[in-house]
Amino acid sequence: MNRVLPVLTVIGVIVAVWYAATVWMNRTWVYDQAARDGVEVSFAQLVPATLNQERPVLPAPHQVVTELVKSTFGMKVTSKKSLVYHGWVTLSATLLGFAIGTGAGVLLAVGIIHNRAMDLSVMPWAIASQTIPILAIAPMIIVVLNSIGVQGLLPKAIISAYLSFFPVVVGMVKGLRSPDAMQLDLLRTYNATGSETFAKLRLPSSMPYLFTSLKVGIAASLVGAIVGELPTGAVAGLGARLLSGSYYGQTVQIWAALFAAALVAAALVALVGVIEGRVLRRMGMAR
Amino acid sequence: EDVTLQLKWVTQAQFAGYYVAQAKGFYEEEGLNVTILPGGPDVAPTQVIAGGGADVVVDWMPSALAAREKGLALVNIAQPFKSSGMMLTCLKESGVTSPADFKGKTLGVWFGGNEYPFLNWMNKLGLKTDGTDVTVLKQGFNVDPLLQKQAACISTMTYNEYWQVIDAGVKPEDLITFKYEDEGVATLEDGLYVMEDKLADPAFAEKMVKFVRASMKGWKYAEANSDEAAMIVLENDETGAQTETHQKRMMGEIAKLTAGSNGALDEADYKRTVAALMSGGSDPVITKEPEGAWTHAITDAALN
Amino acid sequence: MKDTLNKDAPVIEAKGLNLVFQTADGPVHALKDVNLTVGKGEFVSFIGPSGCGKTTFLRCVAALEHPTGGSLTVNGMTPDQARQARAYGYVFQAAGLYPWRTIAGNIRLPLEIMGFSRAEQEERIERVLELVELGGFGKKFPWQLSGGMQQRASIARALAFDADILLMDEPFGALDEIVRDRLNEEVLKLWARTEKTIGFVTHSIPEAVYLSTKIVVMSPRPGRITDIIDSPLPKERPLDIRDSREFIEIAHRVREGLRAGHGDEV
Amino acid sequence: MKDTLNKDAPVIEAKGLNLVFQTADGPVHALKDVNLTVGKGEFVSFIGPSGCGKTTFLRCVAALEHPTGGSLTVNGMTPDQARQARAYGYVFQAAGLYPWRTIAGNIRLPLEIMGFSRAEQEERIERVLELVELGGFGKKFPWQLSGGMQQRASIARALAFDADILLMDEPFGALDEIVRDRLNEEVLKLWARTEKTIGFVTHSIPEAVYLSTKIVVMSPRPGRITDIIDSPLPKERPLDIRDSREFIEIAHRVREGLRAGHGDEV
Amino acid sequence: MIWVILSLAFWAGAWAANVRLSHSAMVQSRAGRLAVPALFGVTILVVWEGMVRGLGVPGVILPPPSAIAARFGAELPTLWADFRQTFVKGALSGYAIGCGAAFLTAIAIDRSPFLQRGLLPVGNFVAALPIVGIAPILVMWFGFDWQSKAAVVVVMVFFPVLVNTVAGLAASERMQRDLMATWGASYWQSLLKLRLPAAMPFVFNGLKIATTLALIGAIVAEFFGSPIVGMGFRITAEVGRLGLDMVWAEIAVAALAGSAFYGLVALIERRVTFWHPSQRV
Ligand SMILES: Nc1ncnc2c1ncn2[C@@H]1O[C@H](COP(=O)(O)OP(=O)(O)OP(=O)(O)O)[C@@H](O)[C@H]1O
Ligand SMILES: Nc1ncnc2c1ncn2[C@@H]1O[C@H](COP(=O)(O)OP(=O)(O)OP(=O)(O)O)[C@@H](O)[C@H]1O
Ligand SMILES: Cc1ncc(C[n+]2csc(CCO)c2C)c(N)n1
Ligand SMILES: [Mg+2]
Ligand SMILES: [Mg+2]
Repeated sequence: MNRVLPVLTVIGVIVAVWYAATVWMNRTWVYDQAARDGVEVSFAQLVPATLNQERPVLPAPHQVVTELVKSTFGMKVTSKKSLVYHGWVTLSATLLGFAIGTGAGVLLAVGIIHNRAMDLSVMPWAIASQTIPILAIAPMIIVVLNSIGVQGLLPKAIISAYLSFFPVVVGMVKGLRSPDAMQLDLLRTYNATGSETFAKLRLPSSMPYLFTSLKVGIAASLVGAIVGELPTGAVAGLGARLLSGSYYGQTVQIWAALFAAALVAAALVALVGVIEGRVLRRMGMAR
Repeated sequence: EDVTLQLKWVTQAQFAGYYVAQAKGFYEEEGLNVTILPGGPDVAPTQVIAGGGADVVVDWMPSALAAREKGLALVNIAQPFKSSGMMLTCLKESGVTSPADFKGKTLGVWFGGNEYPFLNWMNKLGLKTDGTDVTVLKQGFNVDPLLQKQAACISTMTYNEYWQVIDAGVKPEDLITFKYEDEGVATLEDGLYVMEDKLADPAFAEKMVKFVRASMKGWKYAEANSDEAAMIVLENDETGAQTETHQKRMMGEIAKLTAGSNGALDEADYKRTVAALMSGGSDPVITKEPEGAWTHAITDAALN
Repeated sequence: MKDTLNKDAPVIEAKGLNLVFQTADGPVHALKDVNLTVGKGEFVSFIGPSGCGKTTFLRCVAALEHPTGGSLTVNGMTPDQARQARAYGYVFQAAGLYPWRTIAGNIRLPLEIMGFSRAEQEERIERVLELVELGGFGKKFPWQLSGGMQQRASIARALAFDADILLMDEPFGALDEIVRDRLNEEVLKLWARTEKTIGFVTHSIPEAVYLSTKIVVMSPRPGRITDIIDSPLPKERPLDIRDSREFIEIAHRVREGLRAGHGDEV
Repeated sequence: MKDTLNKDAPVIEAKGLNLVFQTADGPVHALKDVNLTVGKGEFVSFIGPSGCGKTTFLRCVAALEHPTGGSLTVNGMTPDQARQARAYGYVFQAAGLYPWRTIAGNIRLPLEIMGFSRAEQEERIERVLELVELGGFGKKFPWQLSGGMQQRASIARALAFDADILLMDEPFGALDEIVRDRLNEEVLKLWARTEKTIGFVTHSIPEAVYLSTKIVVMSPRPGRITDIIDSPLPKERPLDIRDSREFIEIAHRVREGLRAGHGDEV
Repeated sequence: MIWVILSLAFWAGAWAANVRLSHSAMVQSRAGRLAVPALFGVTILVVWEGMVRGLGVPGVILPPPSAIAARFGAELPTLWADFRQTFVKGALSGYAIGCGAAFLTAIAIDRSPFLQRGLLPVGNFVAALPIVGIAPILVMWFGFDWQSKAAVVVVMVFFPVLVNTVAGLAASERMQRDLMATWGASYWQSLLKLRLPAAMPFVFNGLKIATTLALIGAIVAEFFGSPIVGMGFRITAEVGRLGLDMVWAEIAVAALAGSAFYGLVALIERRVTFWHPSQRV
């Protein structure tokens, strides 16, 4: 708990800077309006005018928090204005995508370490695949899947999986290769089979690496799910919320959705962290 | 019978006719089960219909004709929108008072198939859009470029973005607008398009007749009961981002655009649109007169 | 010469063995023309300066390295076949315990792989833990033990499954003299009791002399055998045998052999 | 005893030194009530079972650990002040060379930090590389050398800048007996020539006896000193002094001390 | 159908060839190591072409590689202009600023465990903000030209590099730090001579992740407003007019540029961290 104070301090500094920035960035609008009305504004009038605009360039922290609280707790969770509802839509795609991505990533990693041809050929292309702007091909993926009759949650989950498989592959390959020569030699003196070596040595020693990449992967999954929401007509989910907020110039709503997304990501990462702690402790690897 | 309709944009009063027809049971009366898919900035209706994701799409004619030339045989089966709602909205303080002042200014334009009318207009004005005469800005989803004064003018629809500028606190008298209709460069907007090969199937054509008939009934109802239509749209908005005032006002404006149409495409409007698109300077949208890009068969059957 | 120990065919037989590592900087001649015959139940120590190929030779025997020339048989088979017959217990230079397994779990590992029954696993773990004086530490994880205790655990692991041939690469390097003495006695007892064949690498001359029936002295670059000394010491060896004349003589001969090999290289 | 060596004030003086590590499993009493005085130019060996606190004591002297009780002065200063005065050369149990620097670069590192001139750096690197018999290996990277050579390089690094106090933690653990003997002689020569004060940890009783003017025997849990033996051996020590009666007697006393300390722990 | 069968046959053949190749002595050579992934890439293209033709997939959904290549060749000047706008101006400048700032920040907070404990969790939180949300905001703040794209890139690369650098600065071994202490080295001496070199493998880890993020960030930001040049602009514009071949040509440019950028950083990493065991295989 020696983290709380430093984190609070940093947050405090950020909030202070944020308020200052709010005044600074929203002031043009106030001056412009005043100029159009032909009046002068003093600094004392300026500050409150910048902190409570309906369409601010930068909303003040309290506006974001108010909106966040209002749209989270202030209404029924089934309401379309509830962030819980939208958060759930995104979360379900995230979790499915994460499961697919992790599964694919682990399988690919296993293939890579057991098959030299795969090792040499897949890695460069996996890297190249991550340099493709997902936002550009997401609509195509949706359309192609749609044309073969796949609709609903799955297309979003696939885009989400596309983003999360890469960190898992990289981490798992590293992890499965982490046993040193001596540990491998030991099993050879026992004449252990390939699958025994995998189950008893490679897999356990890859666990810390796996969890590290799962944390990266689940955050990436969330981004993927949000991106996947846009080309499906963006009807529901945090991505839809971001977009419609943007489309109707509702800055405060954008920021609230943004923070909701980050909070969900943080919660997911923390959850993976808890599982990591449990598993590693049971395996005796956490000290 | 199932019909899937892909909209061009997010759920809003722009598409009230279809939502009304569904809510009021007009589709049901025809024995249709209609699914309405909202669009958005990342959805190209032409692509969706090419992929088989929809039976019929709402699209603007320039983009539909461009797709036809690319080999995607789209056919206009109905045209509920008579006039164009597109315009350029400028801040007075930027010094623009007439199209002659565009030179040297930055103008915001929508891309993704909506840029053709603009390019055509600029061509007509003799302004190059490569930055020498006017600087073109690909505008995003909202009116920020105008509010942040990143552009002198931005594209707006009479029924939507214009009001967002107003809602943001800019007074109408601080703005000056140039409607495409008034400048004589209007092209046809929201029409209904289907795939040519599917239309050859009499059963499908029959289904479309029913669909168009019910949809037009919806449109006419919406025109007459503007506020009720807006509320129906609001109920169908899944994002929860729309507001009542905005939708009611939008419905009022939309009614003005659909007013002149009974659903059948006016051949004169079509010719005007095609002529405009073919004259697009060095980079015309379509290079040859399209053949069979529209039909009255459906509307004739539906409206009589 | 205790030829009586060679009850039948040789357990390890190397003839003109050569091993060259191909490295980025060019070839490294790790073993050159090595000839050695080890009979059943012999205790062979390998001694020689760092980098002379002791580990490499042991690894060849265990089929972890493949010679580039000459012949090597184990129990009349190729080393690979012998490995498949699970003939080896190997103790590496470092303990190499798996951190995610307890001490007992580490010892169980080879037993699982070789398909011992659950009950027998428990029984054997118990027994070897007692043998290396780690009774009661079975549930600890490796990092909860000192370096010396870890090394003993790794010896226990190699003893658990009763391989015919025990290969030990500097198993006592990390231990202090007292513990080392005690473990030396234990190994001798074990050897006397079970008639295992043992290959043992060490840097310590007294240790080599105290334990072995045969001492192989090696010299580096390229690694070759400079002397093979058959020990006349009896099979029962109390610790104070180290003060005997015979012992000191053998130690002297080993030291001379080492010194000679050191001529060219430090 | 050789009090003449204590020319003036003691170099290292520990009085009632205590050190308790706070760990997750509770406190570990690593050093208990340690009293020790080391005069200038003395060669002190520390010997004792694994985990008895030898390394910890050396680390306290070098101000790398801070005692939780008692007093410790170095040259009359606190260890921290002495460190700032660059009084120490420290050789760790493992070589600890920086992999991104060549051998020469590693030896140069402390010289750079202490601001030696370029020319002097070169000259010193040359000299210490010769001393540890690594002449010609200056341009190699650490991983291109065998373990023993790395260890020698790390000794060279500690010698390069002529600290008054040399602290060596099992510096010769990874070396074979011959090289070890040779380096023992070198260290003795160096010590005789320069009158450095040396603290030296080892597991080898002969090594401790051969090198030291003072042998500190420690016992574990909690680490304390059980015996301090002042060696009567002369400053000039040929290798065969190890066969002398005096030598064997001291070695015996050390062994007894160790055995006593081992009572409770293996 | 024949196309489908032929392409599947090619796949099987290429796979067999690759397995053979990767077990032969060829892989020891540089050319051999490049041949395997190259053959794999060619296989993907052939199967793609065969499937698109064989199954009659319309070009407005997924164009065949041959059409993409033709368009690529025909539109080189446009692609080049887009590349300069998005990659050189947007991504590279943002990458340089973001990585530089993160590196300096890491060194600045290195001395303060307090700041590290506070900043890293908050930093991880900020890094989790989805770019699709941040990009419109930054476009609003920094205008529609490349500056806003660079800003998006800065935000995206900053935290991965920061977190990795901070972890790297803690990565030196205790014994190595202790050595510095026994020599009485100053903070800056041990930073410069020990902790920075030891941190380099971690720093490069961050720099490599950042390369892929940079290009994606710059392209995505263009979706939310841009001048009428740039890879993201071209993609939106062409999707609307069903110029899918051009869209894929731009994607190909992105993948090529991204992989080359990654490769370049990996190459520099090899040079700088030649001593690290992972580079010594
Ligand atoms: N995999 C390898 N590739 C290249 N050279 C190797 C390899 N393994 C060992 N060598 C080299 O072969 C020689 C013999 O090494 P080996 O490990 O057998 O020595 P050793 O006698 O066990 O030494 P030590 O006493 O230090 O353990 C050394 O010069 C070493 O550098
Ligand atoms: N940083 C630390 N935290 C907790 N306990 C420690 C720490 N360092 C050492 N110890 C404990 O202090 C005791 C003394 O350790 P030390 O390293 O001084 O032993 P040593 O005599 O050098 O042993 P060896 O011969 O194995 O090197 C041990 O029980 C050890 O576990
Ligand atoms: C990114 C993007 N921005 C604007 C439009 C243009 N547009 C087409 S229909 C419609 C509805 C009007 O309210 C609008 C704005 C688009 N297609 N894509
Ligand atoms: Mg060895
Ligand atoms: Mg120690």
